[in-house]
Amino acid sequence: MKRFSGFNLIGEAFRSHQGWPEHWPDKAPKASYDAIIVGAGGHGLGAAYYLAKKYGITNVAVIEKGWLGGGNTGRNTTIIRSNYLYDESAHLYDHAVKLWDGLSQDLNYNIMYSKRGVLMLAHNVHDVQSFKRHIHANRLNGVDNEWLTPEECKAYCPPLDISPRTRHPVLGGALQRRGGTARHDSVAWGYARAASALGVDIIQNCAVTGIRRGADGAVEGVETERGYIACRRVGVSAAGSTSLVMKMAGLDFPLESYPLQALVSEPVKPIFPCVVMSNTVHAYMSQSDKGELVIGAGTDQYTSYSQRGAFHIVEHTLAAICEIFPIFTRMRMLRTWGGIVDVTPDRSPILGKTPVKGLYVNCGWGTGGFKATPGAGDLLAYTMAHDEPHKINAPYNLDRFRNGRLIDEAAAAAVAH
Amino acid sequence: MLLIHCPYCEEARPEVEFVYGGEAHIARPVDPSTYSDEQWEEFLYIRSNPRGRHHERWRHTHGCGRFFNAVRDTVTDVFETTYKAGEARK
Amino acid sequence: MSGFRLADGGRIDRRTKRNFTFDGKAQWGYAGDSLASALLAQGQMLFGRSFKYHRPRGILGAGVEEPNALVTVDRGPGRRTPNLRAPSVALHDGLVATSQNRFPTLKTDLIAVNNVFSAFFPAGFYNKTFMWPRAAWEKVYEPIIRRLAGLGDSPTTRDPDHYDATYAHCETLVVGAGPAGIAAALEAAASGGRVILIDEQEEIGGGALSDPAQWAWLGEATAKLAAMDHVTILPRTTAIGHYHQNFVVAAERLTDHLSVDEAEGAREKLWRIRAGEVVLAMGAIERPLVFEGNDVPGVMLASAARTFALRYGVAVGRKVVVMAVHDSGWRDALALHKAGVNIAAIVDLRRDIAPELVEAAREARIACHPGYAVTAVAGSQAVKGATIALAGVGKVQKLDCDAVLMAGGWTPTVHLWSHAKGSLRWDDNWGAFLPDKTHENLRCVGACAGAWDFGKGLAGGLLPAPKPLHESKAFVDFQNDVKARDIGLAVQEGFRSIEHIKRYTTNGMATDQGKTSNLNGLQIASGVLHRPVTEIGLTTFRPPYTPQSFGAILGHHKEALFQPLRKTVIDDWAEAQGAVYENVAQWRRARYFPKGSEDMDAAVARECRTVRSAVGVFDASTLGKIEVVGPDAAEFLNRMYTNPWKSLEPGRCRYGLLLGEHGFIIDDGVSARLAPDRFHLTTTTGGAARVLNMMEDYLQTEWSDLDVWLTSTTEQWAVIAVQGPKARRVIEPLVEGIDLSPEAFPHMSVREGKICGVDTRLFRVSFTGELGFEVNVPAEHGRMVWEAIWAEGEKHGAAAYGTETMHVLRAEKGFIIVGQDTDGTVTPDDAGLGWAVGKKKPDFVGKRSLARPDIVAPGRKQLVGLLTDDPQLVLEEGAQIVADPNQPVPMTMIGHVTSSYHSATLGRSIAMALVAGGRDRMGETLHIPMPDRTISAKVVTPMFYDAEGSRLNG
Amino acid sequence: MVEIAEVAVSAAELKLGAGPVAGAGVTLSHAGPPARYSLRARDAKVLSDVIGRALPGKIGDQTDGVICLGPDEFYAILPEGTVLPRGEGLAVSVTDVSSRALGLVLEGPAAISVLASGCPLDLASMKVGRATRTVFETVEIVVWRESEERWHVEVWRSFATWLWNAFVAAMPGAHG
Repeated sequence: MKRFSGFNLIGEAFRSHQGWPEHWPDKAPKASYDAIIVGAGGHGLGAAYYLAKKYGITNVAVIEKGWLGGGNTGRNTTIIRSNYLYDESAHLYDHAVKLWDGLSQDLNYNIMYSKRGVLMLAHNVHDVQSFKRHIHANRLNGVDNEWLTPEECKAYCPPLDISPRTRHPVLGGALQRRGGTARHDSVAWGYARAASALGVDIIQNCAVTGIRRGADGAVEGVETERGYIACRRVGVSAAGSTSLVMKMAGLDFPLESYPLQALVSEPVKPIFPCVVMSNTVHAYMSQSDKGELVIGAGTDQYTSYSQRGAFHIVEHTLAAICEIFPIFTRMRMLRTWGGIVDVTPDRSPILGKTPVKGLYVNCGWGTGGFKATPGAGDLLAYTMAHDEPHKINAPYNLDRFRNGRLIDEAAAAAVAH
Repeated sequence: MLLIHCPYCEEARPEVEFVYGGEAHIARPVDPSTYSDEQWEEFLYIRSNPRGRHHERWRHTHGCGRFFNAVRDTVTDVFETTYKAGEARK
Repeated sequence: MSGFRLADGGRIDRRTKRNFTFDGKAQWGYAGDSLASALLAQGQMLFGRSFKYHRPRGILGAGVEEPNALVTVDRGPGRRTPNLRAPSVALHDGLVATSQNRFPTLKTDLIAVNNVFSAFFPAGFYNKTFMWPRAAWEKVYEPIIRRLAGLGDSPTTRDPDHYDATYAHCETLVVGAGPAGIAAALEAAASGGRVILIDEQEEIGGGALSDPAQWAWLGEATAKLAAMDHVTILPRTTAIGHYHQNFVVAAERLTDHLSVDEAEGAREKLWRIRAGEVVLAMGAIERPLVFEGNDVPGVMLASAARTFALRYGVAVGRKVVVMAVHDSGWRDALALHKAGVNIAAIVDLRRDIAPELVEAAREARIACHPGYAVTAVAGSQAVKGATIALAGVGKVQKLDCDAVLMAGGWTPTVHLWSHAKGSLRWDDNWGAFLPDKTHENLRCVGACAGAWDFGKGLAGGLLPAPKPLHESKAFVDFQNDVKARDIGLAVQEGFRSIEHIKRYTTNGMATDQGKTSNLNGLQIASGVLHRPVTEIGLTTFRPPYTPQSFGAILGHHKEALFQPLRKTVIDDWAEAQGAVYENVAQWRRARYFPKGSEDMDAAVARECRTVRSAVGVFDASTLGKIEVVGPDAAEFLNRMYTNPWKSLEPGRCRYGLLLGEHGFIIDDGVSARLAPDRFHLTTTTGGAARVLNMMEDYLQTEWSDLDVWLTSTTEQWAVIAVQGPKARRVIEPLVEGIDLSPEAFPHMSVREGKICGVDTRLFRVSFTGELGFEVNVPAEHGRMVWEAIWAEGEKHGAAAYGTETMHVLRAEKGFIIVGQDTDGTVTPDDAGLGWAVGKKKPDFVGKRSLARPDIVAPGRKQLVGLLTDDPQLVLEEGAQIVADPNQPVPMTMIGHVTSSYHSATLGRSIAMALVAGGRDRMGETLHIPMPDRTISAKVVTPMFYDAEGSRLNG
Repeated sequence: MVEIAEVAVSAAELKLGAGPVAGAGVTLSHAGPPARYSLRARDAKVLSDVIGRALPGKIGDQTDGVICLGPDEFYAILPEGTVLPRGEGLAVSVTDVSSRALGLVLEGPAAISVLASGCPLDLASMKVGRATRTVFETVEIVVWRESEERWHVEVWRSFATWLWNAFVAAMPGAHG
């Protein structure tokens, strides 16, 4: 691996950059591996990297049906935060945020983690109560999250309309300063390059078609479009396609896949300094380094693998954006796209062992998987290396749907009255 | 916006009149107390989530108000058919 | 020729001058001009600066494919729009346009220094550096990059314009009103069905607008269509996307082509069209060629030069060279020549060119250079000449010229086809993808279907050159400054999928979304990889076809009409009394009624004291209400709610607790049995719709044998709560036909009768612990009855109270608020409501889940009361509770405060909390660590006032 | 520098208009205060006998102000003061909802265009006399085409202010 640095960049400039090698060599699958990761998104590539880097398992393949980073990794709005309510969630997401910090240096790849702050707006008394509950819990968990008055919100994000006459007046906000964004493609590429340098084979355009299990029920290997690969440790990190892969191993999963849309505006000069989320108005926005306003839209109501959503979702999203940021009605929508998000009954992930020996799973991240990328990768790697979950991901088991120990962050913010 | 044929109204109507109701043909047991924890988990949470033909429920909430079933291809989102609640799986 | 304006020709109105400014300088053009044609006519070649290197750029195309000439148009305060394409901006009097992405001026841009160092900024450079020192990325590098990036400036204040929207339906929708689209519309119209014909340009005609020979036909066809009632013609309307089942969304620009004085009404209109059949006639876009110097202002598409000359009467140069690899370049050159443009030479990489084209060029005395390619263009801010070489590498010639036209073949516009998930097939002749199969009732006609004769040509856009690719400065994506060599670098660095190449180089990701760069990028990648184009793939087209304003998309949903705000019939009265409101679900509710200079605490304390000592009046109209009617009504409720309902006598009320099938509390409310087969249910304000939908679900799909029906009556009834020891005295004079005596009308009962002469369902219920009534009257009488009660109440010292006082009063009694004291993870037992669960009932919704292992396990969080050691300290709602305040972070939290108030009645603070094993901790002291101190509080039963319930009877 | 001008009219300040509003080719007004009933039955015949009125046979049909909304659901818009028997003990539900909704009337050649600004149905294909429940943007309504150019819209009371103003906003852009 040729090191990336400003020095090398300047050096290469004098020979027209002809010395840069491939980020990751294209590999044909070997007959067997010590571990296989199904799905080359940020989570799967991260798992491969940490298996090799932290847990000493380097004979690893990442198998991807399309091109790496082409699923939700390359389709999300890149929000990073960890100010979750429950201990289980706060520990899980903060584990990731700690890894985000320094990830560029760790991977020798600038993934552009930008701690510009994530501001969540409270629009009614219930929001205020709920956010305060988060802030107090976060503080005692060692996770930063602070309350801002409407005026402080406005100072932090000037395009915000804090007039009390709006339909949903801003009553304050919860700010996590360590929250922010990172460059999604770079995360996938950085992990792929670093994993590859440690000996991991990255095999694209190779769909898994079956999971072979031995007489004892344990995993023996995977069937792929490019032949059978023997392996006794298979980690599935396939997001919206997880149900399908799990069925190959004979497992039915508590998952449903929904279309989720996002969109960007044309680029403009810096106008929007942070990430703002408003659950009540249903608006999520940041501005990319390129200058595009990056806007998360909602999920459609029905399950689908079409990567295509309905237009009225976009209508409602932009109405919401312009309600809280009224300066943007003349901005123009440049591109919309859709992803497939896998959602569990409690909207928290499943990360750990499965009833099949040697088969591990990382799925169910819903609309919030990007922020967890380094943490999910590390914890999946840990679980595969030890055949036991780490204490951080132990609560994210499948049993919780049977015994009722759900981790339902959304329910905790439930509105009734 | 999908166009959904309501089997009660016998008309194709815009999606915004409808509310999706999840996977179809998952009947609540007559006596849930006889279900084991595993069976109850399956009833509550396990879903087929197929890529392709999906049996699902919709309610024509802002129309005739009725729940009905549909078969839709989850790759193309094209409806194969819709039929009244209580009719056999198609 | 005056300036670059041709002596005649074009569809402009030469009698009507239009004055405008560009970068502050006065300019003029004619009615019918675009901003681009008017400026070109004045000899302006430099229009903008590129995104990354700030290179000087001119016009490339004459339509929406334009990547370079982006301008900001300012129509007055709040009406600034960045990033508009100059060729698509219709000229009007008073237009104020400015160039973008330059500092300080378009001509002298200091940031163009980036261009000098462009070797250091190849594709993906930012991944390779800016990592040291660690903190510098956010503090130094990123802010600089952000300031350099971006194009125009965002608006900075509220947009005073408004936007319109509509749904539309037709049998045939034709997108694109060129000759093929017009023909399709005429054909469809003949069958009598409704036809909508839309086109993005100022007038319909498409390519025919640049071909005077077709104008007579175009005029007739347009008139014929316009005369038909069932045909709707929408110019200035862009089909932005095709969605499921022929739902096509389009945006119509209504006023931007008019001067500010003329503009009236909505700025844009969103058309949401459902069509039986969609005919796509979106034409094709010419491809540029990729050669050194192809981005110098004055190098443009041949088709653009043709449009400027024949539609706008503007020559793009005085001495024009055409670089073609396609017959269409020759045709355009000949048409330009005929229109009076001086074509100096036609250069064509091909040696084998249709003889009739060569012959025609000779006749026009145009020099022809078959087998040659342009290898360099002289000039930086304008073309000053071109170098051509035989096959790009051989014999060299210099050509004197001030414009170079590129004819690289045509790319059919298959965007909407692709939105519809229609498949595409590669066509070697076109060197492009053509529509193949679709499951929609959708077809393509004309050029976008590949059914148009542009002649023949080569497919690849990269011209042979003397320099190797990695040294070339030939551009592929002009706006994003992607060079052919960047694509080579991406491939060298291991990016092989076109999606990777696109994302690594940003090719095709500019505001034109690759309309002129995608195919060239793909072809170059294919060449470098030595693999066929079809193996590298095509990036997916996504809506919108061209960028569209947020305003158009949100339509009416702006400002006051963003979302409905629901108000009760008593809301006006509260407003007149100076009520302070809070939003609850879609409603606004009076939170408290301050008198004089009272703040919330003072007002609430007074309201509370008044209710406890005299009487208070409260608008409870927003509570959800459902009428449950039918012989099986009691059976149905028995299955839905946790507690038994069958034994409830008519005339009596019961508290109902509703669980989800997961066993957690989702709603509650007091309901009444009016008759054996009729119940009046209440739900929480926010839960009304959800509860009704849930009940309908069970009724229709699980228990369809039950004869019972549900009707929402939330808005049928205004509800006035009269609570306090004097409540009976207040309503007594107003009520007819109901015996209000405690014996005849006990707590938790309901009577029907009259109040103030109108029908009422009078509940004797209490959410305050005081003697209380809830007066239900038909909504239109609500205000009248409220005022009558208020007038009576004032005689007894009544106060109107709001939701905040309601919350305090119920907390004093330990009554829960679903959603505040419960959060979707709380069971009846957790909430201390085990008494409301029918132990003998074999089943109810959620019952089975209550037997799950974790639900029956010890240590669950349970609702308790908290009394702070310091009685004047009011805990913060949401504050977390610990057993050991001295432990290190992360602390073990055992619960949180759900409700907390100062109780004026008790003269101290009270709180409710969910605490792990809470009911076993009675009397224990727990700790609430706050940022500045730790508060201690004792666990108590959540019942702070009148535990024996004696006050219920007044 | 961002300086956001105050919104001219806020959602809370919207008022429900009292009298008719006339635009080009369309007038918006209030329908009289009729009696309204939600009628349900497993067997329409039993219901018909209870209330002593004929019921329309198919969803979307309307007879003398009684609209068939669903397979077992009817919505009656009857003269003010009409009282229907409740049919106690029978497998029917007769519920007075007179106060639940308000009736708005759009009349004139451009009325259909005002309604189409937010209603996704193909209104031009709706026959005179037919009625249905549907939506106007996000708000549920019942639309009854009383005549070629007269549309009666029922909307729950608390949404009427928003709907009235949305109709008024759509009037300038409407066409006949």
